[in-house]
Amino acid sequence: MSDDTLRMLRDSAADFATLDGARVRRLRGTDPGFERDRWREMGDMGWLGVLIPEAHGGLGLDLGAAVTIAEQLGRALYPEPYSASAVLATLALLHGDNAALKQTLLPRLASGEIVAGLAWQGERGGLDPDQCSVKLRESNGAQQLEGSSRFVSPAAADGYIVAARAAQGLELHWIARSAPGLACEPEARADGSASALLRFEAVGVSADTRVASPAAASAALRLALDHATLSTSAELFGLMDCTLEMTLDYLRTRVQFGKPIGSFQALQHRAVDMYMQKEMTRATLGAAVSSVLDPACTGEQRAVAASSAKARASQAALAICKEALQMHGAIGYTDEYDLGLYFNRALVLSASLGNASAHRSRYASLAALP
Amino acid sequence: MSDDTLRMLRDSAADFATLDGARVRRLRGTDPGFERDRWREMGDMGWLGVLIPEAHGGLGLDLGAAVTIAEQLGRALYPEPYSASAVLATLALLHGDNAALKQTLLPRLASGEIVAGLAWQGERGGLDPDQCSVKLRESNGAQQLEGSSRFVSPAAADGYIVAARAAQGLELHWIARSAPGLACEPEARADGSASALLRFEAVGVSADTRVASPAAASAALRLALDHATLSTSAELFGLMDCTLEMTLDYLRTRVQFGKPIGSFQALQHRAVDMYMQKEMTRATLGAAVSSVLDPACTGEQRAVAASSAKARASQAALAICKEALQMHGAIGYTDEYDLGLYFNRALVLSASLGNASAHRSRYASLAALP
Amino acid sequence: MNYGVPQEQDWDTLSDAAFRAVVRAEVEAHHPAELRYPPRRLRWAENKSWYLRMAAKGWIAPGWPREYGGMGLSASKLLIFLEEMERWGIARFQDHGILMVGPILMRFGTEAQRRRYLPPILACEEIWCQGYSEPNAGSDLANLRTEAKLDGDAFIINGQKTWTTLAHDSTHMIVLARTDKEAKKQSGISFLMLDLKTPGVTVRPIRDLAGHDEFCEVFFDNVRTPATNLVGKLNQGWTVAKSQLGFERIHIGSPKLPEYGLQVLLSVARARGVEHDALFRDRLAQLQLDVAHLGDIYAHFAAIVGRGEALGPEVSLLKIWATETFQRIADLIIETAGEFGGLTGKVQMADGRIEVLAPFYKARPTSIYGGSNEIQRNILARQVLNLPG
Amino acid sequence: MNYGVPQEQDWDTLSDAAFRAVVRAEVEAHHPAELRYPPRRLRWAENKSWYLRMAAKGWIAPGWPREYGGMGLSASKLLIFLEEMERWGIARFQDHGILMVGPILMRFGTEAQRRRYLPPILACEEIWCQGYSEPNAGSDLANLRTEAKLDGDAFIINGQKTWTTLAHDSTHMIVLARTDKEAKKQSGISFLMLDLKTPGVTVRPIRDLAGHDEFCEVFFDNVRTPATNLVGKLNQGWTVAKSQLGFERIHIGSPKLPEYGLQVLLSVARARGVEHDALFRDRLAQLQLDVAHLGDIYAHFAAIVGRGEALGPEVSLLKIWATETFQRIADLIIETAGEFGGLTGKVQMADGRIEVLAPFYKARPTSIYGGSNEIQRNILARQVLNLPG
Repeated sequence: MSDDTLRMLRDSAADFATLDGARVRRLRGTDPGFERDRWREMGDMGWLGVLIPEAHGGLGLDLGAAVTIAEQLGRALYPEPYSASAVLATLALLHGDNAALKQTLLPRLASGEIVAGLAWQGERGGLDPDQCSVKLRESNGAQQLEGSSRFVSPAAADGYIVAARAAQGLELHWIARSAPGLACEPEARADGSASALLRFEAVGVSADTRVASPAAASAALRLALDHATLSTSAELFGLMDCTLEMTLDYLRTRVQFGKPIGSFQALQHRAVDMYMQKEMTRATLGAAVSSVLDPACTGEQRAVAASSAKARASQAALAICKEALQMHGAIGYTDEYDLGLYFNRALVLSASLGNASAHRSRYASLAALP
Repeated sequence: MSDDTLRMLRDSAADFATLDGARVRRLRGTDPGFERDRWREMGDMGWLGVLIPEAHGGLGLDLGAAVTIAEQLGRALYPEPYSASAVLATLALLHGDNAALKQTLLPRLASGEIVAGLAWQGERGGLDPDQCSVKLRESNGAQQLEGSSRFVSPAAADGYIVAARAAQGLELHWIARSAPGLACEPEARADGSASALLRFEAVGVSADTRVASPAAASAALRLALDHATLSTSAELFGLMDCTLEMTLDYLRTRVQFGKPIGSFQALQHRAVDMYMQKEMTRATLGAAVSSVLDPACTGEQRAVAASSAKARASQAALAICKEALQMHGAIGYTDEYDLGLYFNRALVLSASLGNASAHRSRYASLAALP
Repeated sequence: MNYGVPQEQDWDTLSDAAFRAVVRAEVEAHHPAELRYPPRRLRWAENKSWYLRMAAKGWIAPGWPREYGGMGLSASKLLIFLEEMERWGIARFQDHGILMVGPILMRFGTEAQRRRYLPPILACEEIWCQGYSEPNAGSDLANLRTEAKLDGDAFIINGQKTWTTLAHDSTHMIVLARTDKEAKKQSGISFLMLDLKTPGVTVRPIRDLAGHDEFCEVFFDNVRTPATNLVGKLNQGWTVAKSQLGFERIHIGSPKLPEYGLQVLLSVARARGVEHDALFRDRLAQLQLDVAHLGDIYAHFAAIVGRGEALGPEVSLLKIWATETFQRIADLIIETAGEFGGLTGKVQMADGRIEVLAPFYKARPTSIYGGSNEIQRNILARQVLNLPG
Repeated sequence: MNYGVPQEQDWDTLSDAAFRAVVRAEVEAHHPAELRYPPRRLRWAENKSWYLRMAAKGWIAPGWPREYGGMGLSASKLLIFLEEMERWGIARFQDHGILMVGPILMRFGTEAQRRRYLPPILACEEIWCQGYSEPNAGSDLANLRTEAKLDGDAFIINGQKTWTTLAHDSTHMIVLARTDKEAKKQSGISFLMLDLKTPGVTVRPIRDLAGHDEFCEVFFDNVRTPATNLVGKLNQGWTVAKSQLGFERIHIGSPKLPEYGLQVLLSVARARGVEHDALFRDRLAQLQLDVAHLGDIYAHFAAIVGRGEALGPEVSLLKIWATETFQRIADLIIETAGEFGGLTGKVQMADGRIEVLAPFYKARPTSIYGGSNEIQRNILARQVLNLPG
């Protein structure tokens, strides 16, 4: 992918995706919590298909393109589930081994006709996909899913790719939202969006619904998760960059004791600490994406890169948002000021797909001792 | 003990013990690393006997008096081993059950004629006195000590009270420095003093040398350790108070960019953080001493109080000394400036009898969950 | 005269232990369990039953002298009273009338003002809020812009207050307003009492980022308040207001919120099954130490108040330590909660429901209101450490 | 002319990988093992054998152009060269001649100055130190007080420098001195070269609080240096000096010291038997991340240098992050060491000897020298974040 393509994508995403606080507030607590029209527009722009081969209606680009878009959407606080559907669910499908399903679903994902979620975590969360608590059972010759999965985003997808433990290992299945036996319990997130607790009772599956067989499922799932983790980190980067810029503007203009508060050295030095966290996030995210794009990158190296970036991004975003709030004082705590929107999104994204602590722990278990 | 007695003690200690940097520097790296004459003067002032009953030549006061003196000695960076000998070893002897040894040794400790150390830690340190690595063995009908003990302070004591594991439990024995089979290997500490690694090879003991039988040893040792931990915390408090005062003076007078550097808000706010750590240490040390002085205080409550105070004091002293160094810039890093003396003593005292981490861990194991 | 329920009991005749037992018995018997340790500030409709009961018993103003209708508690008994309330997790109501207006009128008010205003405060019929903060004068009262002009027998107030706690639950407000535009900084400000039903007053709740509306904006458009509602001298309002600031700082410095934070932290840790992990225990222990030491220094300052002495500027450290400790606890809650840290409201975790984010949200404004922690650090640097300006 | 060993090899003809192999082979074969990862700055007597060997090979000045006797490495090969040195734990010598004086003379010097001074630098016969800091002008060169007055064919220098690294190992010094007392701030300062054997120069090592003496004070009492030793224009010394400051900041920002700190940390943890404990691993992982991310951002700045572009003020963040990360590592070493954290020098721990306190002491001045971290934060606040002054 050329630098020009990347630049074009970034510019188009930046132009199209600007913060519309009224829209973000309006969509909070609604079902599905985002706009179908906007989603289709995103499809028209090609964003939803950046990771989908041209043969399936996508642009056939790579992670570099996906994080470029994710960063811009993070800036604009888009409630549309880009990382969840266009990266996480899409990649799980793409790296599965069901050509027919790819043929059917990928073009619809690329165009924005449908939204997909990935159900892989058990009721307690956690980073290990082998710990999923949905099981594949044989009952009277029919195969069925039993169990539950939590933190599924978006809550209101058209269908879910569900990780299930089968006798031979992990499988992935495509389950429509309307599938009999599937109950979807939305849980409110801090930013007004919802994730779902899905319960499966004798939900029928078959070779047709099988996105990935045990031969492919685990690898596809891990690849999709690492990529989505980096895409989420890019959203966090965009978000923290805007939060810092907004705070610097405030420091430059808000006057107390007859001087702009940004002239007070204690605040200046703390603003520098925010800036450093943001720049460290940028550097490590860039390095992680490069390392994942390297064809020689192993699955373990990819996991290290993803955990390294997400640990920093989650930590940095929360630190920056908290300081931004403190520096804004009372005004920042009100809902009508946009800062709170960034703050609440930071809470959601930093917890999603593993918080800083979880990724630090995964990093510790994978990285070599110095 | 009346407030007047305490005030008198504090004033006399404060008058007598002022920082003499030249003396502190001169004594570094020497054997024994402190002055016998000064030690006897401290005996004459009554300080070494505050915890010793009047019948044994002491003042018969309590921990409140001991920490008052320790704080002043901490301010003045006295290299004389007050907490090690006049608190730790003295209390182990006093709460042992050998009346004859008390009769012989306590008056000599009170007067400053002799200096004693307590050997209780194994070669790896740690806070559990039951883990001591000296053993009491029977060999041809004679009882002998075997093993080693480390971090014994002062290295050059006239004798050591040694914790040893016997068949019936812990015993404490008084071993003169010149005892056959005892080898004393000094190890240099950051402040120029030395602690000892003592090696015992068939060092003969008997009922006469037994400071405490298994019936009394463990309780005496634990009481002595908790008291010495608080006394060391008080030294740390005195030291950090002086370090902060010295730093504030520097901030008020040192001019950069045409202004005293203490007028820069970033430094002001950090100075406030130093001040808060210091005041928290004062408050928790005071509360810990009160709680230990309460006749209803159990051994476990005493341990919680001691760990709580030492964890705070060690942490606060290091934090304050590091910030003091940063604020002083180059000058503070030179040995001719007194700040380095405080800094190096803080390193030694914060590590001695358990550092912040060790006491936090003991606190966690003893304190109730909230 | 009688200002409220006649105070027949002389509490000083009870021992401290006996007094504590009386308070505890009352609390445990009658305080509604569902109101204990609320995750957010309660509205008047939610906790009025309890406080009306307290008012009817004559227990609503424990610190006021008996001649004014209070319980007339000594400093040590007052601490016991407050400790028992905190121990049981009883939330404050909108108690500025009790905590601020009453003491201020006793000290600076006229006898007519006391007769008019103290009885309805004691009866919880009139609820007071505090109008100090403004959009451009949060931590910096020198920038106060709300104006009051004397016009015949009334002051005409124009301007805006913000960050006003529970104004929508209040009937009255104490307003700091500029009455001399030439005077600098804190001089030229007057202390006025205002009935919020007066024409020209608009109260607008501010939805905060946690989705609550405990704070309000209050707008004044040619609002008339009788000249007799001036407390203290004209232009001397800062003297009146600051007489209660030390109390406010020691109140914000109480270990109550951090202790509530530790409770939530432990619930979350238990639900996640990590409460015995070495990593969690070490970090918990550090926070437990921070809270225990807060308790030690709080006791120190409370003892000063107990002796009837004035609090010095040192008390600012209490506010900083309490609020930042609470924030560190809230941070560890989020971190321990994992994916649950993104969910809002009461969350099903293991076999219980926990409001995971409540301490995190609640902790944020504590370092802003009551004089931001930056202001508190400035005060300590200048007034305690004597660092140059 | 030849300034040093003739540079016959054109390194650009080698692939990066081949070049790395050449350097690595040389280092692994010839660098004395006992000099790897020294816990303190080595003295010239200790590491001269290695550096004289490098000089004899013509490898002493990897970054200088070949026509001046350097290896003439491209930016990417220079990075490889430095990476291999760091990888093997090879300590710098007193290399201000190579790193600062050479590049400055190439850019600002006269041909006569280059002919006189470059050859002995390349031969390690003349060792240079840097005289910038003064007792009252550490981070603030506007306060520079050392004076130089032109008197016939020489400048007469009076004043004092301090914090001068290894002046007692040096034969020459670059001196910033005030030549115009009326001019403000950085103008009015000139850049002079000085032979330290000149009468009137006194070099006094400063014993530091770790007991080492790597820094010196240097006093000038009517010291004459030839007028031909002025580099650049009179009163334009700041322009000359600052041309190399970006390089200094990127050098201080290298991950080398934090990586050395992690090595010691892990040795201490192993000796204490806690290297696999969950608590230790979590704290280690945080520091590993801090160091890995330092590596990422260092690579970013190194790439800018590699492209031959100028470093902006952003590079200050590299210095802050590197030094404060190193300090956090040193803190954890002390904490992990327990009682061993009070012992100085090489300490017997388990079956090895570890200088436990060395990283702690070494980390302290890193946030002070080269422009204190406070100054770096001021630079970032003003020049990068555009916050008001």
